[in-house]
Amino acid sequence: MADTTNAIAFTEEQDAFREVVARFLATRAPAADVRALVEAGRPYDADVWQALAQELGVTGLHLPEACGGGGFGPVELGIVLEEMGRQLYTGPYFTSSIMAGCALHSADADAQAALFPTLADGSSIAALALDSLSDPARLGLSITASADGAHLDGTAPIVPGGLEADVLLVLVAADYGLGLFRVSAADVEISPLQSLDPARPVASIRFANSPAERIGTLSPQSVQRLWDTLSILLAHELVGAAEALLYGTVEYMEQRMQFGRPIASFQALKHRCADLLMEVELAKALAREGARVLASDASPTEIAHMAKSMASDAAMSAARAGIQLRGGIGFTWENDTHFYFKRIKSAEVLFGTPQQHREWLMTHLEATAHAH
Amino acid sequence: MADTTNAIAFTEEQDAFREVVARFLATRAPAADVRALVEAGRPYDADVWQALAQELGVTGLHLPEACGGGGFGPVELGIVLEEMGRQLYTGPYFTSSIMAGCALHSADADAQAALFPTLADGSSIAALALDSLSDPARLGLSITASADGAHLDGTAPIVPGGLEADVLLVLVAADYGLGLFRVSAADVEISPLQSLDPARPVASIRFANSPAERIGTLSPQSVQRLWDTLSILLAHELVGAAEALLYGTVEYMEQRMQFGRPIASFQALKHRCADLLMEVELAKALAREGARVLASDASPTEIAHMAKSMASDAAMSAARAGIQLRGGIGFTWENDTHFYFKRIKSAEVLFGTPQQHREWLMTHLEATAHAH
Amino acid sequence: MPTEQEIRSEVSAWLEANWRVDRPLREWREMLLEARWAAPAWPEAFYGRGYTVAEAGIVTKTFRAHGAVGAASVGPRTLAAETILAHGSADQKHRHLPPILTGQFSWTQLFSEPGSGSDLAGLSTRAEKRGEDWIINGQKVWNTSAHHADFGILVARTDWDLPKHQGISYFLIDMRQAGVEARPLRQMNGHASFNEVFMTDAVVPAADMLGAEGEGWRIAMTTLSIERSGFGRDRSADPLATRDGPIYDEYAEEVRIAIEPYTWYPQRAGRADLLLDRARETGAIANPAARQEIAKALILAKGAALANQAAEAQRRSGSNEVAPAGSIGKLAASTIARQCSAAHTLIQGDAALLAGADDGAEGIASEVLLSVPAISIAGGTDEIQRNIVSERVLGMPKEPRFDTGPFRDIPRNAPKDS
Amino acid sequence: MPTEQEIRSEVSAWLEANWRVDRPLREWREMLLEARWAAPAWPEAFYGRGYTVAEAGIVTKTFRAHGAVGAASVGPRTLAAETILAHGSADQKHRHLPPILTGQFSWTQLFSEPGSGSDLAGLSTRAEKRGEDWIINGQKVWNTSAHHADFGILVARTDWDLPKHQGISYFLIDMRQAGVEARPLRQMNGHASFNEVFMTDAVVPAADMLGAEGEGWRIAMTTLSIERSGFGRDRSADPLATRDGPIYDEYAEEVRIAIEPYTWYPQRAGRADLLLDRARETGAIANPAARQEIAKALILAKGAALANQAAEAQRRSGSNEVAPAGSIGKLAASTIARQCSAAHTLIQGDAALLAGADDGAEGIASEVLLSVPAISIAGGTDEIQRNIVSERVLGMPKEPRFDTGPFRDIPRNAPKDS
Repeated sequence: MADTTNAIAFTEEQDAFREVVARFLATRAPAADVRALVEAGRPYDADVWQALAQELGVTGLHLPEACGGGGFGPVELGIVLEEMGRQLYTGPYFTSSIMAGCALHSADADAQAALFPTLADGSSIAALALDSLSDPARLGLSITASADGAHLDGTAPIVPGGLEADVLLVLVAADYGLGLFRVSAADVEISPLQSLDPARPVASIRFANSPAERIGTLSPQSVQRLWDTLSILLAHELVGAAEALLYGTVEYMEQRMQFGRPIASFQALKHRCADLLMEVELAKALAREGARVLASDASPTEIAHMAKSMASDAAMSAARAGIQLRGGIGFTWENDTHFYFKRIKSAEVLFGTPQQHREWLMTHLEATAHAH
Repeated sequence: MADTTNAIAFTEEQDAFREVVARFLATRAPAADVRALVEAGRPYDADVWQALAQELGVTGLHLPEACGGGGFGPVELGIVLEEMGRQLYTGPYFTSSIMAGCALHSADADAQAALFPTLADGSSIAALALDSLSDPARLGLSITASADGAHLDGTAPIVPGGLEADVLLVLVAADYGLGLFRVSAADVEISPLQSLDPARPVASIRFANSPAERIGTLSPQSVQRLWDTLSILLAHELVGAAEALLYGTVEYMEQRMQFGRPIASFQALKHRCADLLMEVELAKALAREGARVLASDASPTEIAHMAKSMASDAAMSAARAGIQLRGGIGFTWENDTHFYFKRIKSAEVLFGTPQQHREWLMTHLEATAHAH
Repeated sequence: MPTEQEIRSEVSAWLEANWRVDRPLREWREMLLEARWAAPAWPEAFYGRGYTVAEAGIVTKTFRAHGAVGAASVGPRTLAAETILAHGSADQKHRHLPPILTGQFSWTQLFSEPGSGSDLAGLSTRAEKRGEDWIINGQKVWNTSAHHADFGILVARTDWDLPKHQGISYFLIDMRQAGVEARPLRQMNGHASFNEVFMTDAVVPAADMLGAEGEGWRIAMTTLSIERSGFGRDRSADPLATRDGPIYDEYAEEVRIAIEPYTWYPQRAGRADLLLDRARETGAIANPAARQEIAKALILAKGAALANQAAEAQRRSGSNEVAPAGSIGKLAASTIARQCSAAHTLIQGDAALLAGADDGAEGIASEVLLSVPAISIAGGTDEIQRNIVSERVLGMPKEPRFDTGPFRDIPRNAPKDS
Repeated sequence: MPTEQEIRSEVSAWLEANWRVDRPLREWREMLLEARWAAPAWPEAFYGRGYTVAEAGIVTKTFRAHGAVGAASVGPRTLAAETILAHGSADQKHRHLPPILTGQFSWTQLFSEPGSGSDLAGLSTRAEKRGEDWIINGQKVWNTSAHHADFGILVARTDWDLPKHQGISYFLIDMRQAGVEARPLRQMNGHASFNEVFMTDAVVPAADMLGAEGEGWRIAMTTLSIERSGFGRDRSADPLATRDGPIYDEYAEEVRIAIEPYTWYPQRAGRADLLLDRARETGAIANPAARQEIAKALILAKGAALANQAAEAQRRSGSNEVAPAGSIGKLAASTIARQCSAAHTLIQGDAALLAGADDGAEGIASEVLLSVPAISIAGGTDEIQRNIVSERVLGMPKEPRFDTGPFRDIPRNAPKDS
């Protein structure tokens, strides 16, 4: 199992890994292909997914080596997600490998042994069916388990990646905590929803006496850690998207002539880009620190709130600038910018808005201050 | 008694009145004189004050004609305050004529007959000693009246204009509502405080068995109306200050050469000024609407919250821009800009911050929605 | 000068004698034209009565009171009509104005190009004289209703050696010809309100150059000032269009086609009007952070409305105080829309991940989120408005220009391959 | 090359033999100079040992471990010393460097002028040759510690017919002469951290021009890059200064004078560190709006600190990824300070009307409110930083220049009358 270093700089191996992932995505799943996939109604390219699993081994990057995973840590996951954010990857990586994969860390050993290998080799796609996407305190309240725990009833109204999944992980509130259940996608009613982010499909999932197996329990601490983890990793995706927008926009501005000069030479526009770079750099530093803290023994809660709120705000600034600085063309369907905008807008709410994370941060700081 | 029109445009008389006030202040009490007054430790020029009372008749502008006042309304008061804001008038107009004068509208007829004439002719200066400057719900809680109502105890910790006043009006919470008391400045302990805004001195006032006379009672509705009125009138002062800053800064930028061109020709700086003008114009429109609503039968609460929060935010933008766009010189004591900054910063909190007014606005909108 | 009463009586008498809901729309419009009620503010020599704007307003009001349909006026056709009236030859007016007023032909505006957006005068559509015709090659974009239009008002470059503003001419182009292709242009919000128009050896007879060669920029300024003043911008559904009767049905169809491109405009403005109700529905009204954002939006919207009223009042009263309007209002509209979008996001909560009818707000909230970016671009970007405000209202110096001299020497965008 | 251990042993041995707290400071510094411990990174020819930065660091650490005072180094004197070392003649180095190291003479920097702030090269202080002297006339501003200084590093214009950057020369000026007057410059926060310096027929001997005539801009760039790299920016009180003993008292006084101008710098940076505690004290911690503003400030501050660490780490590791630092950090610092000021206002509540000790926060909160505007100006305005970031980091094109050609023809500010 590879070392995840806690140093602020990436190791040479990590730099090289990023290079490989970046090159793969730029070649096999570039942002320029998103429009064609969306227009074709295909969420993603199955060959690319298989290659991600087999050639790059990133689908199980963070899963135990014993289960066919890579045994890597959050820093490497962060690298993958930054690059996927940059290319706006449309496949179920975030929903299956990350959301479901991280939830499975709270599953019992048998379930892990059964599910990790199929997630790692890309043969199975999972989804985490949460009934609240923006408030961990409301998780599991609208789904109930039968007395024997063998059936579920209720609804997860918005499930990212729900359409693509063959296996569902479900959180259900009970007196013992949050139960983690496994349900086959064949046993539930999955209804596609119109996704604001067409590059990340969502569905509603209804459980009606659906056969289920309870595979674990999440304590309040595990729920918080799961939420922190997902927030930090989503922040990486947002940072990657923001960087792609920023540098892509600057490139466009250097080409675009108006009034006899490239629009990149207009001071007001230059200054907007400079401010944006500052925002993005801070967001990147926070997200990456989040991954390092996840890899350490320290609590990731404080940095998770910081990283998600700043990454969301910075990425939204980048998305707005990306459209505005392109003028009319930035608002057209034929230009890629709006796909970034939609990813970022939808991620703004996922796992909590920047405002929620700031409020949670204050609550956390007060709680830890009183604990001392 | 002159008509206060409810039309959105000023009348010719009102335009002419503004002209007179503006010319008077620009000649007799210009912003350029503030530094000298502050350095001399003189809050204001007594001759100018007398002239405001006798020549212009603005000290009693809104007081009844029968009591030596002008019988004018909030629109004319707004005109005076915009112009005073523009020149950063340092005298006790806002604290005596406006704060105390408006509170006296809730006094009984005898007290009004006794106090209005001396306020109108400038011979007496009053101050409204509030024990909370930013939350009407906390008014009068730290001052108590003796059982017979003839003496007061307690503290008003920050009283704008408290040093200059010879008579104090005090709000005291009681079971019958908020009692309005008159106290002679000779009977209290007045301690000067360091004011953030050196052009508006403040003091703490301690009542220790101080002889007092109860001259009226404020219902919750009258308190709200008083607060709304003061908020709207302060918004006018802020708008005047913001306009003076904006146009003064643009003028400076047109003179100031760097890199062989006036800095007013740099696009990023031009755009900042354009955005600022937009903010200031909206703030001005809200403040002026506030004065018109005060002059009508409608409730001023909604517009008061809007006007104060927008005026405060716009003026703060103007103050920041005024310093920043002047560069180092804008941060020096010898330049006038900081006096505007300090007035605006201190007014940001007075009668509630923009955040408080926005929260109050929502509460008000919900209350009126449910009342329908 | 007729009095208000005289006008009202004359119109009423004529409508009582002639208005019938079972008349075909075209026949009715021909009668309007003949009776000079189609455009009473136009000169007597050209279909009008030389009425003042106020007098013409009385005619319109009287028509409305009778429930009578007037001349065709919705959409870009009015821009064309007013420009032709101002700059056209007698022949051009006689050929083009009647079919505009009767609604026989609809028009589109062919000004912006992919390579010249904010910098409209940087256009590079080419018009070359060949015999008695002008041959047009180039691409236009943001052309409202171009796929329905019979004619277009077009600016194209006739001289590449003159400075940019001087080499432009103005044409009236027949859209129904092989050399003109209009393609719908889909936007990020899913609507296709505009077209791209490709002109490949398209032909304009010399008789349809408006004004003289090289006068195109000056004439385009007329069109743009008409557009800015709000003429031809009636984007709300006319209540007449919902009445029962054959002529109303024909009229409703005409209006429907003309206003279709504008259906999402209320959403791009942010829908401040929905914030409170939606927040009550979703419960976000109890969220302090959402309350701040909602309040900010409401305050900006109220401030902008009041500032606009104040500017109007000042214009009317001729007060001395400068009334900065137009561009400031447009900047405010962008600010309001962005603030609304921020508030709607918080109000939506989880549902902000959803689009269309699934968003729990009949698709309106999600359309706000996806349409707001347009408001700070369309009709002149915020950046251009800030230039205008700082230079024309605040009197700050213009930036130095880099696009003087012969147009062919000015660095410009390569034409898009397509 | 000596090893770390060898250096440490040699220094320790020397200190054990020589360091005494009852020695007069000047005498001690002369000994340091003689023994070449005053500036071990300088070349052997000039008071040093040619040590690397790392080796010199070991010397400093060993001094600290012994509680021994080193050469004078706080304040602008180090800028002068390093610049003279880089560009001075042997004579200049021998005359000026020893009294800097011993602390005998202190220095100030005479660069900015009222008429040239962001545009430093637009300076118009005049230096004219008269016999063997240069006669200086003009005004400088933002001169730290000028009223205490014995000498100044000065840039002045020696040729008005050359382009602006080429007509500037660099001088070492004696501040203790009749033609030089330093006046404290009071700021809006009440502090007077800087001076204005008026030079009226002030004299600099030809031997004190640094470098050749016209090389002033190039040499000033050296000074500025030393300044930016943080040299001479040690603004924290030295722990040695608080120790007991005669030499420590002398040293404490030297440090006190040198760092006095910087006492309010923590406040101009916004004091993010105080937000939580102050909010708990005033109860604002329970106010949702204040919580949002406090959280924003904490997040920005943490993000900036981490981004700075990451940039440092990249510089050290020589990674390929571009590490945009300096100017981005400065922009972030301004943003953080403004955000802190907004949060402190909400935290203060009514007390935001008060200044000084009356503010309930020992004057710190109100000083934050009144000092924060400086951070986006001092040391290069935010606007200049944004130019730098967009051009040097993002590679965007520079704006065209309007200040080429002979300096006398460039439009510039009239000198301030005073």
